[in-house]
Amino acid sequence: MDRNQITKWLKSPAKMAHKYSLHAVYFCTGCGIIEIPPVITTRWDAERFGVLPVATPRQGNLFMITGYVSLKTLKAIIRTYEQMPDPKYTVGFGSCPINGGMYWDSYNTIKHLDRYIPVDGWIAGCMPRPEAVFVGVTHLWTLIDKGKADGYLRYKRYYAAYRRNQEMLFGELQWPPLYPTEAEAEEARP
Amino acid sequence: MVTRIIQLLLSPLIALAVGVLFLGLSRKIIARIHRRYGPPLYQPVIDVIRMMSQRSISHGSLFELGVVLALAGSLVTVLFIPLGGTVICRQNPLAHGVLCPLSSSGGLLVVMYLMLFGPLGLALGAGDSANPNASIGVSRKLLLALAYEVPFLLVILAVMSHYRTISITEIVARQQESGWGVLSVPLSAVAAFLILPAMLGIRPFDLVSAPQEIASGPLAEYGGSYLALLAVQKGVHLFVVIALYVDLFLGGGVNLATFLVKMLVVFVAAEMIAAVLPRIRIESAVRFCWKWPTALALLQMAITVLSKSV
Amino acid sequence: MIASLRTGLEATFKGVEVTDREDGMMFVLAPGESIPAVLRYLREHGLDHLALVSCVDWIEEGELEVVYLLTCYMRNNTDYGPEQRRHVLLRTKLPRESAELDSVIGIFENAEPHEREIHELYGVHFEGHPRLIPLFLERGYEIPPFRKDFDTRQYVEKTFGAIPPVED
Amino acid sequence: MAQISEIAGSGSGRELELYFGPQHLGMVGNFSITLKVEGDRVLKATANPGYLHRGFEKLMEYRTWIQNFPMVCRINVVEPDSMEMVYAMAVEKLAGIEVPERAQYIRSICLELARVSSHLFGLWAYSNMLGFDTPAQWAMYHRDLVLDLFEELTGGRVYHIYLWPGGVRRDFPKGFRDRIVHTLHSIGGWVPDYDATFFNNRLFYERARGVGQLSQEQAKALGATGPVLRATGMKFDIRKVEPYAAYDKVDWEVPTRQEGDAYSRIWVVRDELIESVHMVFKLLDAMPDGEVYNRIPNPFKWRIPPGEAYVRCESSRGELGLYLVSNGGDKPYRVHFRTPSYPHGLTILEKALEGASIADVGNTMISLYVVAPEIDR
Repeated sequence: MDRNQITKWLKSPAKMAHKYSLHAVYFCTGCGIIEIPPVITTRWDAERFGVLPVATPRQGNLFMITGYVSLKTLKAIIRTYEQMPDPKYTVGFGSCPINGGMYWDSYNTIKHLDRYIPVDGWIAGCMPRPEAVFVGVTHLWTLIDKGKADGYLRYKRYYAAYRRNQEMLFGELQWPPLYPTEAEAEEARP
Repeated sequence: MVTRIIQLLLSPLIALAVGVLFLGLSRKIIARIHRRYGPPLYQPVIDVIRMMSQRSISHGSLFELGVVLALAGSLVTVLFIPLGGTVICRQNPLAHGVLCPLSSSGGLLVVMYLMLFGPLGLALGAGDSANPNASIGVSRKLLLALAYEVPFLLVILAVMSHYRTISITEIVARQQESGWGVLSVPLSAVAAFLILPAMLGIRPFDLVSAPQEIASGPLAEYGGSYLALLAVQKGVHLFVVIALYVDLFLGGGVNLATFLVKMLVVFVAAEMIAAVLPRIRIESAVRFCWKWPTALALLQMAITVLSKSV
Repeated sequence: MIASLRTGLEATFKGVEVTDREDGMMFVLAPGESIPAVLRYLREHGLDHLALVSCVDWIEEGELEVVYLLTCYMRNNTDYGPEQRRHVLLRTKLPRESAELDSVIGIFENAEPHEREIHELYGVHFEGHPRLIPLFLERGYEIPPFRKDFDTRQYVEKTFGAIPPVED
Repeated sequence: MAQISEIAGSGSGRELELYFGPQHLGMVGNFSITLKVEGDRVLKATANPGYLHRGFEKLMEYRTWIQNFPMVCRINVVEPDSMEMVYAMAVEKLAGIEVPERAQYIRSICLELARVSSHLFGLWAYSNMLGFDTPAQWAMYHRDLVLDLFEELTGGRVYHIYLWPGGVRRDFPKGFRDRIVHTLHSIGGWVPDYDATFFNNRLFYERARGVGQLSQEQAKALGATGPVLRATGMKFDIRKVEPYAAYDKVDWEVPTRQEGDAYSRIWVVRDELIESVHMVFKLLDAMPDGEVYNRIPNPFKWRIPPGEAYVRCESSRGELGLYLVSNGGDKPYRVHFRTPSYPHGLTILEKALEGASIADVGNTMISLYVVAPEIDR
C-alpha cells in the first residue's frame, strides 16, 4: 500500500473497500465463463486484487455477465441482480451482451443488455483474454473512484423504464417490483 | 479493579484483531500452497469494511438476533480464556498476572457451554431466512457439533481429571510448573488436534458452509453488515478454539507474545493439512469424529483415571 | 446379418422402403404408424444405439420428416468391425399441419428429451409422451421456431428492435 | 451409516424444493436442476436446460457453408475443436473434398491437444467441486499451457476456427513441434503429484466411490457414450470404431474401468489424458511432409450437392455426431448436432440423482462430464 492510498483510505474508507474487495457473483451466463477459472486460479490470481467468486448474490458486489444472454437466463440475471445489496457493479463480458454479437439474429438471445439492467462497464471481445478482465477491473476502480459506477442508482432512478422493458419481453413478471413504481408512489402520497 | 476493567476491554480486542488477522493469514497460506501470490494479509479487514458499507437486507428480528447471539457468545468466551501470563499468587486469583478477566468464575465447563452459542445463534438466524440451503446447512452444523462434542467432552474430562481442577488458569499454571499437557496427556492432545478442523469449520470439515454444495449454507441469505459481523465472529471463534488448545496442551504462554506464537504454530499446522484435503460428507465426518478421536480420548481418560487412583 | 436386415425389413413390414448406400448408410422410409414396430425390430436385430432423433421441415412438399439415427454398440471389447460403422437412418414423413407420431420412449429411453425438443421446436405431437413440456424456450412462439416459415431475423427485429434504450 | 444419514434427513423433516443452479458455485455451466429434497436426500431431480439455447441450428440455416465455421466452434466452449472437426467432416463428405495426409495428422494432434485441455478443465471442475483446491489450481494452470500452444498455432486462446474443409488453415510454425513436446513433458511431469494429492487420495475414493453408479446395460439403454460408457467396461470409442483423421495410423489403447461410478469415470478421464499425450508424441513422429489443405471453391459461390450425411467423432465427452442435410444450395438446409452431453445431462443425470445425497449432486453432474452449452445448443 503506497502512501497516497493511505490518505484515500482515511478520506473515504467505504469507497476504497469497495474497490479492493470486489466479490463476484459466480453465474455462468454464457461461454465467457471459460476465461473466469484462469483468472481466479494460479496463473492470473485475481485474489491479489480482492476479486473472489462468492456463492450467493447477497454476499457479492460485482456481477459479471459472461457472454450471451438468453431469455431464460435474463430472468435469472434480473432476479440475481435485484438480490444483490447496494452498491453493486455490473460488467458485461464479451461482445454478445453489448449488441448481440454473433447471435444478432437469434430469436432466443437478447441484444442489448443495458436495456434490461444497468451496466457499469463492458469488456469487449470474443473471447476477452484474462488480461482484459484485469484491465476491466482497473477501469472499474477508476469509475468507482470518480463515482461514475452508479448503475445501482440509475436502476433506482429509471426503475419504471427498466421494468417496462423487462415486461415487454416477458409479459407479466412473477416477482414484485424492487422499487415502488410511479403509480404506487402516487398512491402512497397523501 | 482498574486492571480488571482494562483486561475486560483488552482481551476481546486482541481476539478480534488476531482472529481477523488469522483469517487473512489462512487465505495467504492456502494461496501459497496453490502457487499463487495471494491476497494481502489485511484483505479480511477490507472485506469487512466493504460489507459494513453495503445495504443490509434483514429477514426478521430472529435473523438479526442470531448474528448478535453468535458474535456475543464468541466474544464472551474470550473473557474466560487466559491469554498468556504467569500466575503470581496462587491463593488470590485476583492478584495474578494472567490476562484472563474472568478467570475466577467458571472455567472449562463455562467455556464449553459458551462455545455452543456460535452454532446456535447461526441456526436461529438461518432458520429465519427460510432458505432451503440454509436449513440444510444448519442441520449439518448441529450434527457436526454433535459429532465433535463427544470427543471434545472426553478430552476435557481427561484433562480435568489429570489436573484435578476445572480452572483453566490453574491448568496453565500447573503446566508451566511441570511440563506441557502434550506430554502428560498426549493422546488427548492428539484427539483434540484431530477434531480441531471440525471445530474451526475448515477443510475437510467445511461441509457446513460448502459453497459448491449448498451455496454457503447458513450464510446463504446473509449480506451486508450481518455478513461482516459473521465474518468477525468466524475470526473470534477461530481465536477461541486455538487459544483453548494452546492453554490446555501447550502450556499457555509466559506472556502474550509467546502465547500468540504458539497459536500461530497450531493454526498454520491445521491450515496446511486443510489445504490438501477435500471436503467430506456429513456421514463420514460423524463417523470419523466418533471413531479415532473418541477412541484416543477414551483411552487417555482410562489411563489418567487408573494412574490417579493407584 | 446386416444384409439380411434389408430383406427382413421388407418382408416384415408393409410400405417400408429400404435403400443402401455404399458408405455404410442405410435409409429406411416407413409410414408413421409403424415407426415403433420398425424401431423395435431394428433394436432386436442389433441396432441398439439410438444416436439421434431429428426433424427436417420440407416446406415445399408440405411435410415434416422425423429421422431416427441408429448405430450399434459393441458386443465385446475386440469388436471393431464394419458392422459398427453401419448407420441406419429411419425416417417417416408427416403432414405439416397435423404432425403426430407415437412416442418411442418404451423402446429407447433416451428418446425422451429428443421428442420433447422436436415437439417444442417443430410442433410435432408425440402420443404417449409423459411430459411434453417446454425444454429450452422461455416464451411461446406462434410458429414453432425451427420451422422454415419462422423467419428469425424478422422476429428479432420485431421483438428486440421494439425495446427502447432506457436512458440517453 | 444409514442411521446417521437418517438423522441428517430428519433435520428439517419435510420435503423441500431446492434449485441447484443456474446461479450456483457448484454448477459448471448455465444449467439448473430442480431437486425435491427431504433432509439431505434427493427424492426426485428434474434437469432444466435451455439457459444457453441460442438456436444454433436455425442460425446456421441462414449462413453460408463457410460462414458457419465461426459458428460451430461456439457450441461447446470447453472443446471447440471437435465441433469444427465434425462439421468439416460432414461438409467434406457431402462435397467430396479430399484431405491431404499431413492435414489429417495435424487435425489429430489438434484434437488430442484439445482433449488434453478439456480433460484438464474437467479435472479442475471435478476437484474444485469436491473441495480439492490445490490440484484444481494446478490443472487450470496446465490447461493454460495447452491454450498457449493453441494461441501460437491458431491465434485464438479459446476459439480456434482452425480445422477447415479440405484440411487445416495453416501449417505448424517453425519449432512448434518442440514446443508441443516441451509443454506435454512438463504436464506429464506433474502426473505423480496429481496422483499423490488427488487420484490416490483416500478421501477422493470415499467421496466418489458408488456415486452415480450405472451398469453397462443401463448405460447402453440410456444412450451413454464416451468416458461414461467406458467406465462401465466397454471399449466403445469412435476413434477406434469408425476411425477418422489419422487415428488408424498410430497404435493406442482405449482405457476402461469396470465399476461405472464417478470414481471410475474420473480415472478413465485421467488415463485418457495420459493416453492422449502419448498419442500426440506418436503422431508427431509419424507425421509426413506435404500440403496442409486442398483448395475449396470460391466460398461466396460455393454450392454443395444435395444429400444428407451423418458423421461422428469422439469428443472428450463421447460421441459427437452431426446430421447434415443439403438441398443443393449455398447454405445448409438442416443441421443437427448429436452432442454427448445431451443424454448424459438430461436422461442419465435424472436417473443417477434419484436417492443421492445433496453433497453428491454436483459431484454426479460433473463426473458425468456434462457441459451445458452442448445440451442447449
